[in-house]
Amino acid sequence: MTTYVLRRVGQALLVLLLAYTAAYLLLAALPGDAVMARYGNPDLGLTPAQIDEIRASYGADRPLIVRYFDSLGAFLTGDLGFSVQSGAAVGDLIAEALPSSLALAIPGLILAVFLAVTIAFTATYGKGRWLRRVFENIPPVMVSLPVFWVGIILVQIFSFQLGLVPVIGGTPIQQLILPVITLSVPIAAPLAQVLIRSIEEVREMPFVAVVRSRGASTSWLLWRNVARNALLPTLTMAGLLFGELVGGAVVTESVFARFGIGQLTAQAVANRDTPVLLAVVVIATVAFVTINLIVDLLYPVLDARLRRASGRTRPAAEGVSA
Amino acid sequence: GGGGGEGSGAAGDNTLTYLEPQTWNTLYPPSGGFYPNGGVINNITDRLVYQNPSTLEFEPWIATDWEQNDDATEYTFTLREGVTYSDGSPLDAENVVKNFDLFGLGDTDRALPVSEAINNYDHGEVVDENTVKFFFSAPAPGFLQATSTINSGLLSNDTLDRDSQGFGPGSATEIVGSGPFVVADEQVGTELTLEARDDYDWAPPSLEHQGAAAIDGVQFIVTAEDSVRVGSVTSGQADIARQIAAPDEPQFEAEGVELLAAPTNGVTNSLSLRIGHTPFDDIRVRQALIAGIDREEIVDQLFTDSYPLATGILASTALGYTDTSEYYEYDPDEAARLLDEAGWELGSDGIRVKDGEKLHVTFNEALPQPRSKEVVTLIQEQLGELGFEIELFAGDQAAQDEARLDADTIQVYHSMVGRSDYDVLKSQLSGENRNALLNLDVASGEYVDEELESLLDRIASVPTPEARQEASAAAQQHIAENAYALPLFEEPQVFGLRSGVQGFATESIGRPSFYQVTLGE
Amino acid sequence: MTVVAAPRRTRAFLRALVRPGTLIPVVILLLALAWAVAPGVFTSLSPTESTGQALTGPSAGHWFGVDATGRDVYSRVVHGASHSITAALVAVLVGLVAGTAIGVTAGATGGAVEEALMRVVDVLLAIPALLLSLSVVILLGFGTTNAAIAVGVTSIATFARLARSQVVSVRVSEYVEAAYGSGGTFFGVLWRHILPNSLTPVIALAALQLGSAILQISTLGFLGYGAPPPTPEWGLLIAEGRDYVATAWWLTVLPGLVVVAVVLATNRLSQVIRGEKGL
Amino acid sequence: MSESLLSIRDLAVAYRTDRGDVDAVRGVSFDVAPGEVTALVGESGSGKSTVAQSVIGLLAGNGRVTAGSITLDERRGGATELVGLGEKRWRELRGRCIALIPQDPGNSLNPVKTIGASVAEGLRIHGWRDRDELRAKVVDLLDRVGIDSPDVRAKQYPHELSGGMRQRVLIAAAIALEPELIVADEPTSALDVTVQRTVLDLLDDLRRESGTGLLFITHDLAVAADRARDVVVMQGGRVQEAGPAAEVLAHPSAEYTRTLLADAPSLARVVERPKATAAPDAEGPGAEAGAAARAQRAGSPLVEVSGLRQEFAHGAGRGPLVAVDDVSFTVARGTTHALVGESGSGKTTTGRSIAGFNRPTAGSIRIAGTEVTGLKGREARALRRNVQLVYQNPYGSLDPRQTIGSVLAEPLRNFRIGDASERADRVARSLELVALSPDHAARRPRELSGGQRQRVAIARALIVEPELVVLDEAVSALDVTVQAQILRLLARLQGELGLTYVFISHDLAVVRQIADSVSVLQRGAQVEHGATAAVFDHPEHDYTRRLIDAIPGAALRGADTIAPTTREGDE
Ligand SMILES: Nc1ncnc2c1ncn2[C@@H]1O[C@H](COP(=O)(O)OP(=O)(O)OP(=O)(O)O)[C@@H](O)[C@H]1O
Ligand SMILES: Nc1ncnc2c1ncn2[C@@H]1O[C@H](COP(=O)(O)OP(=O)(O)OP(=O)(O)O)[C@@H](O)[C@H]1O
Ligand SMILES: [Mg+2]
Ligand SMILES: [Mg+2]
Repeated sequence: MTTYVLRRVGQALLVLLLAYTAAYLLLAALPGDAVMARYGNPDLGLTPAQIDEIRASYGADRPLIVRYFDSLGAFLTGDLGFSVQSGAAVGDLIAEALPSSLALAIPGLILAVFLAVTIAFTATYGKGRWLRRVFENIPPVMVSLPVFWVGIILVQIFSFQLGLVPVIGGTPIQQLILPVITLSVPIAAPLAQVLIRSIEEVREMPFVAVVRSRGASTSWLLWRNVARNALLPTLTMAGLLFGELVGGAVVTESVFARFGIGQLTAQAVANRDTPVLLAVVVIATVAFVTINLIVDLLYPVLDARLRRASGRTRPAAEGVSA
Repeated sequence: GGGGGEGSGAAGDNTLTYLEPQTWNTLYPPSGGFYPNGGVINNITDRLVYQNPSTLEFEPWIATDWEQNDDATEYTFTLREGVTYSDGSPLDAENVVKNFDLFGLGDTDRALPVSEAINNYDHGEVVDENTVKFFFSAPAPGFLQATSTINSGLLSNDTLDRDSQGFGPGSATEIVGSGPFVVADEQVGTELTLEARDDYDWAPPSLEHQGAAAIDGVQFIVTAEDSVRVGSVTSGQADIARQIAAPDEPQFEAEGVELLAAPTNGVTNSLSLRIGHTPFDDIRVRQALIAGIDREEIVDQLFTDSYPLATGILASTALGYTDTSEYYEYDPDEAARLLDEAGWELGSDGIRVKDGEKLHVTFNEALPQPRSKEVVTLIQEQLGELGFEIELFAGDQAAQDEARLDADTIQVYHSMVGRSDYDVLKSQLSGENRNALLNLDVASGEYVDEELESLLDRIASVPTPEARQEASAAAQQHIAENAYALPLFEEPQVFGLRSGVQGFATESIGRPSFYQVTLGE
Repeated sequence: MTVVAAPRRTRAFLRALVRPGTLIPVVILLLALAWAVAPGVFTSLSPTESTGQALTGPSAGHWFGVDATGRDVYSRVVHGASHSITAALVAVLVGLVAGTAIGVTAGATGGAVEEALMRVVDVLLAIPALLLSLSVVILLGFGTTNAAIAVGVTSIATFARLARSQVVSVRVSEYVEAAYGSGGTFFGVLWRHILPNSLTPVIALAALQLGSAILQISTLGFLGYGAPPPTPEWGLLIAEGRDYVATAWWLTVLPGLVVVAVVLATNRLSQVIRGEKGL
Repeated sequence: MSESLLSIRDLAVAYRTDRGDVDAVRGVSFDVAPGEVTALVGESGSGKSTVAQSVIGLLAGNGRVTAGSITLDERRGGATELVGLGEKRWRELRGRCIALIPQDPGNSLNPVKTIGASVAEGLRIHGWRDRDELRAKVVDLLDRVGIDSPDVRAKQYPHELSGGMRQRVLIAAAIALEPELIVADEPTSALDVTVQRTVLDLLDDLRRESGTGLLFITHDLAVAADRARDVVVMQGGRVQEAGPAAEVLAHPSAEYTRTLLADAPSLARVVERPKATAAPDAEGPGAEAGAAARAQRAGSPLVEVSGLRQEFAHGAGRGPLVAVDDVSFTVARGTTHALVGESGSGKTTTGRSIAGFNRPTAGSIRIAGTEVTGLKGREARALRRNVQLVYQNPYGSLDPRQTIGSVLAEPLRNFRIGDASERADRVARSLELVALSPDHAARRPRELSGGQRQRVAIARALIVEPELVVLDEAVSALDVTVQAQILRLLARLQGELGLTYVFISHDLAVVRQIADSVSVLQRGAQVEHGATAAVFDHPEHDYTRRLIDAIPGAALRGADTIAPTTREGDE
């Protein structure tokens, strides 16, 4: 077990280094640099010569490889550097953005799971064919709506037309309501799809019929037998949905004017702000590998079959999402 | 939040909520040209001189009096007494010199650029406690105006010691000015809270309101989505929103909301042709392009009355304006004739060709300008009929900035400049400044049209307003005759306001001033 | 057992086809394809020229209303089909080809190669997709195809994972071993047995991705990284129409409904391919 | 059958399918008496499970009872008509009055629940709440079905138990509420002989103790003969014959019953081996001599296995698992050598090593004088022309996407044998060889029955004209009739082509009929080997004896009432 965890941690570190390097190279290849993005704005009226001087003062004219190892070294010592765009310490920016993103993401995720479970259960075990049909089609409709569109429409209807929740200047809780709903849509949809599929798979399994032969009712079956089995592929999916969460946050935060990792990322891309982006990549990678590690370690807890061969087998649910 | 709306949450009742589409990126005053920066700087700093936005006349502010020598190489200011920064330090002669030494010369080591508004600055001197004198290496007739702009917002000594990063997001509360508001709180990227300074007592004497600001504070909220900004004001959740798109203006005809279109008094929203590059090295093609664009249709289709059709490269309210509208008549037949004459022949696919080259022209997208993409789209359609193949260079701001200086990438440059001084024309077109026409070939260091450059130089070097007026008119005439640029419309800054908001005004190029605002229901 | 196989399967397929649950999606997709192939048949109005008063609502002359520069939205949707569908296809193709190549190689070879490839896939998954696609768009330049490639790049990892897990499960199946037993070489077996048997879910995923690609391209448009005008690409129509949602809702809602219909249809198609329902 | 617990009259069940309604069961009538066993026998697809599912009200969603009645004489409510019963009432009956023992113990327990929880589930559904009481009851039940240290087992998960133990757990769960009727749908088909026997013994005991009636479904007549009072023989959804077991089996009136009897290897000799030297009954020296004679004819033995050892890595930290430990035997050309033993004893592993799919840890395997253990690349492929493996599972070893024709042509293509037309020729001939018609070539595996698929697999093995064929449980998954067909086919081919077989099976009745020599494996070790007749008649090892005793059908064989029917491979 320990060797397994150690190996996984080693893998995680490798992925981290690779992601860092890949991001570094990718960002270095982009046209326009952060100095240009900040000082090249014509409203500042700087000439190219002046901009070049500033660039030199940032050390941005040194060879790529030197800059790479410099920044890698700094990262390893925990120094995330400074944003070229704003000059703020990247660590501070992240420290400021992360809590607000989490405040959005965590309830978003919880709501998404709740929605997904409700939809999936109603679609598979709901009363009446008609109801099941309707619920079965909710996830595909949900995945076909662009997130920003959902957000804008929600704002228009619930805030501006009906005046139910303010977008600007409400209490922190009020300000969360619509963004959380918006963010949950793109996550709930694929989750519900996987859940529906795995419930359908599980209930075909012989043991379900055996439990029925003992006199179990539908809800008994669903809650005490099917649900837990269907959870495994959903969990795998949840690990992968992390990316969806980040993407959703970028859009949601920008529609609802919330500061967070998403906004930070979008702005940093626009400004070619490499130090910020590298930090975002590192954070995302750490989160990704951690989530997946946790998911991997959770499998054996949920399914005793996986206890011995932990990590080698993994319920396949990859790529079912949209 | 808004005095009336249901959104008046955390902020006190007398605090104004202001929605800004973009986030500020530095509070270093010379970088105040970027609109979101300027919006903050204008409210936390004072200037030596006040430029009356409606008359564009100069009035006392921190300087009670000033004079300049005949060739505009020396300026002397007498300072008001008793002015203090919000950290308690005095705004004295020494401090003013320190301010302008930094703004006029910049400091590359700290990555702090020189102010665009200040030309030929040499040094400043403390004459006595209340008098300062500035020296210039060459005539600097625009300097007086420069001292009135947000680019010359006065800062405390400690603040002036900061480096580029120290002016950036995350440091806003440490930027100390003497203005009516103080930055009280900052949430990087989204919110900035200004608080009124109780002991503020040095507003420009010509203002009606004096003493501390009438409201308790201002909350800046960055709201990128147009529809959210508009909806927030119309539903009463916010008090003021900047940048109301033309199609949204009708929503402000309703009760309880109003519009304010503030003029920017500078170079109009216009297209600058890259005169050193094919096909625009041929005047006939330039003329054809100008004659082939129906400006009225564009303004009718896309804009409202807040956006007057331009009658020259400068706005009609700008200093030095002359009317050159006769050069911008829409005449597609003439355009076609000119193109034929220039040897661009219609190809089978409807696109003109000369020497095997297609008449392919790329426009930039002016991201900060209203509906630039749609403007270019309509032009694409109009010029398409004449046989132009128009492409829009899509890209974010950084990509646009990079491409802007390359005539091979961008042949028509869509832009505007807000600055209420004769210098504005030079700012836009001179090879030393924005070089909008790429008149200066950066690689070779040579000018395509030396005459234009010297005309522009004259504006910034002749000392008297009358002489500058004349120089500016000459340059405008030259630009119009040579078909260097096509002005489209006079670009305003359009604000949407809840009607309870009284006394909202902008400085001379449209940055908001909250000093005199009062909030009612 | 005397019925010849082929006709029976064809008949089953036809039966599945005429079921409303399959028929409607198929009709929608065919219509979208027809728009893409021959837009002129469905609309006589130009998608790039002003044909009406800007920002007027749906009417008999302009089914989907008129946009901010006076163009007919319906015509733009019809003409946009080819852009959007091509873009979606390109996006899916990039993900499918690259992802499947990686996944199949990893799954079929195993060992160190697999380990290395899967770490690369992890990296692709770990870097936030949106950041990745934005970077790729900026790198390649703006435009429908490039946006499509950018979106495709982000799906490589998903395809690779799926393909690998499929190949791994097929690789250990008895018929694969039996194929080696009949003297098959590695590549022969890979080509003849492993690939055909592992790709069904991958193809189903590809169908699913078709819809999601349109959405992602639209998100790029929303963030300001869409194709330049006058491209009437669907995602862009939705993204650009959103600014007028309060005054001219049809600009974003009607193209939005078209996308919803097409995405739903591809989703449904994907289900049919997977053989879940219908077939 | 005076008082009957369950009484089925004229039952008809139909399934709604894409191709229209399928009548799976028509006019079925029989009874189950309390404390007695009624066996439902028949080939695959004859409708046995459909009847069972109707009895417990769990027909598949597309199935429905179209006619007839099922009456249960319930302890509390008296005679109850089960057809058309409401779902709520069904829930009361299921588990409490009627219990089910499913066919496949592997998949019939919730994999994420402990054994204890699964056993307790029925009790909890029917109102048991007290945790301590439940725990005590579960331990008691597990103990009753003969599970060692039941309190520990209760906390284990299904995958930690062997198949036999899982089936016991399912039985424990079924008897928890002391139902009047137990429906057991092929409860032992998935188990190997020795386990099968203990499970059946257990059921017998329970039935006798509690007076529970048992509806017992099997396709193995021998098992039915051993265990049931009454037998119902079904074919094609209809009852062919019914009555007391002894009578039906001794004097079958239906043709179909006779076929079933003739095809059961434990009851009759199904294979007449053309070149075997002696008559089936003439055992001992004769058979041995025959094998020896054949061996001599062929010269040196074709296969020589010596000191074979196979280890599998077992995860970090633990020692390797020894699957095969020091196995040695030789197989003469043209003879059949059987590997027998219970599940997990290393039969498959040995077979795969011979076929070149495993690299043995130690030992040597020589085929036709060539050492094959270390072969790689080109040589390994060359070996495949000579040695072929046929798998146990007829569903898994054919690529579902290939047509039968291309399945068969593939080895030819791989070995570059012949041109296109010649290959087509050989494909047709080999189909003929395994008695399939040429138009099968256009079909895909899913369009064939299990028996037909297994014949295709055999044809594929034979098409390259190998000398040695390793048959890994090649007939174990098939029902008796089909099994008999294939055994005959194999015998015929051996005669015609002079093939050598390594025949892996846990069914000793089959082995006895088909093999010349045999190795008995137990936990990887070879406990006994020699000529088949010698081993069977004079087993030296206890384990061998146990295996032989477990062969079902003793009752019938003892009665010695059936004339052995012998038939040629005329399927
Ligand atoms: N859900 C179903 N839908 C359609 N046909 C079915 C269904 N279940 C069973 N059948 C068909 O009904 C017939 C009887 O099936 P049943 O399962 O009762 O056979 P069985 O005797 O139990 O066979 P086996 O020994 O293989 O278990 C078969 O022809 C089968 O194909
Ligand atoms: N690839 C493998 N990796 C690890 N263990 C294996 C492997 N193959 C077989 N074993 C183990 O080796 C032992 C012998 O297995 P084998 O399949 O040879 O048994 P068998 O006699 O064929 O059993 P059955 O009758 O169930 O098919 C078993 O304990 C099995 O779990
Ligand atoms: Mg059955
Ligand atoms: Mg085996």
